[in-house]
Amino acid sequence: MGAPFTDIEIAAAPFDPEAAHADFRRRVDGAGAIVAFTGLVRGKTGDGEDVSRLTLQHYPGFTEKEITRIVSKASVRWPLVGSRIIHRTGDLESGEPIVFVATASIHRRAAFEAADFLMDYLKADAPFWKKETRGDNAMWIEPRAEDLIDKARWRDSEGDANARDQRDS
Amino acid sequence: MGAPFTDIEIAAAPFDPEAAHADFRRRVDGAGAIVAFTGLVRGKTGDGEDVSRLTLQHYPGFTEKEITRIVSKASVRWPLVGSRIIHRTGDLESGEPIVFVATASIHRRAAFEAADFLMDYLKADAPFWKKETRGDNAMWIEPRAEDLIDKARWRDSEGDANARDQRDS
Amino acid sequence: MARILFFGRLSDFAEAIEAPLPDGVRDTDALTAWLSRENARLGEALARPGVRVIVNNAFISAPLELSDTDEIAFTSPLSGG
Amino acid sequence: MARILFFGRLSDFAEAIEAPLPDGVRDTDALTAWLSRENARLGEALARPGVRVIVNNAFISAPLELSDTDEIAFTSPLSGG
Repeated sequence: MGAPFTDIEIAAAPFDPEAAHADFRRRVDGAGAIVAFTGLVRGKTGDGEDVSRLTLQHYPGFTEKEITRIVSKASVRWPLVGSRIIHRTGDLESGEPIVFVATASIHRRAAFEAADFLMDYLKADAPFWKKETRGDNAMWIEPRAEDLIDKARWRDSEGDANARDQRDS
Repeated sequence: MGAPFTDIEIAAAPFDPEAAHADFRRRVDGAGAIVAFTGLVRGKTGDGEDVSRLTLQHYPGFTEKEITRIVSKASVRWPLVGSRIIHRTGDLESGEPIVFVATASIHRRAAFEAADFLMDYLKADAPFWKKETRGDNAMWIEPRAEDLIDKARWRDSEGDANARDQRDS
Repeated sequence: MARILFFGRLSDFAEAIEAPLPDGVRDTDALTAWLSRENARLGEALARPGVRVIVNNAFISAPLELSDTDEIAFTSPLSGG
Repeated sequence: MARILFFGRLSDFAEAIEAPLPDGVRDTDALTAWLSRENARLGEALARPGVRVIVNNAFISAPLELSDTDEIAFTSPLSGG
């Protein structure tokens, strides 16, 4: 297994998660496990209110750099064959894919944990700014306590996670 | 959100994980998160020996029933919009998809945990018998201690997992 | 007619059987003993640890009475999905 | 030419600026003060908690000296991916 490859893409237009998965699968020769997370825009907020549109802003250059840093953390921690991240920006409608994270490893636990980790870190640390439009009302979304808790899950188990990677898929 | 749907398929011929994912995504209206696991046949064993073929046997009727039971456990434990499982039988070559597990939920933690749980239970409990052919040598694979440990992860955290489901995606 | 099936390693030594239960065979232990007498290599495989019996789609944990409408499966340890 | 960018809530009140640093502006605090004087609504938004400053692609944690070749981004709390 050589160095893991990483594809990071900021997409201003709708993307096709299945095409990304197919492309990723072709590239992960030797992997036994692929985990793919697809996030979809929900038409309702946590309180059940309708969201008519979601607008994502990113900071070109810096956002890619920060995501690269997050992926590097995962690559150090788990023996990945490769990873792929696609993140939308711009205006999104309900049901549209907003994020795609795929990881491949020889063993399934590493692929699961790395994808889960990447999503937690993206949610907490990736430089995106979101505006929800509800009817005539637009509001910027600020980070939620839950996202920081999700990220904190990975803090105190570094040794543990490494030990588990060594097992068979 | 209505009752979760479940698709379980035993495939005697190669299947297309991306087609399954696309079909699944079309059906999970209202979900915010899809996690898909794809298991691929590895050309090497844990000891680095070449495997020229993997043959999977199942017990028609009983295997489906047991997988249905495993999925029911996950559906009780996590608020899923739907789940889909495809499992190969017959002769498989290196690189071919052997198992596909997809889960969809409103929130990402539930989708991740349910997919991880399903794979652990499938690995430990699903009625499949595997024969590895290495050169002229064919041998039946027996369950590995690791698979039973993976499954045991889910035993003592029932309350915990439920509490975590309530959080936003 | 009872159906007797073999999975995993056991399927290397025997094909499925669709027939009335042999004379005098009234439970799973008696069936195991009869199969082992008829087919020595199968008998050896049936004696290995981890062999489990499924009757009418349920694993059994103790010898079970059998009738001619039952489906009985003998399985070596399953490899998992 | 310095580049001054605004993200999130702050981008509702100001467009990107590509210009030499204003006279007398030598660090990020001075730039924040200058922007707040020029644009009262932006000033209000910059005073809210959680605003962070990125200079040349790195978050800063203390006021930083600036030059005319710097890229300075003012950001409201990020929403995450």
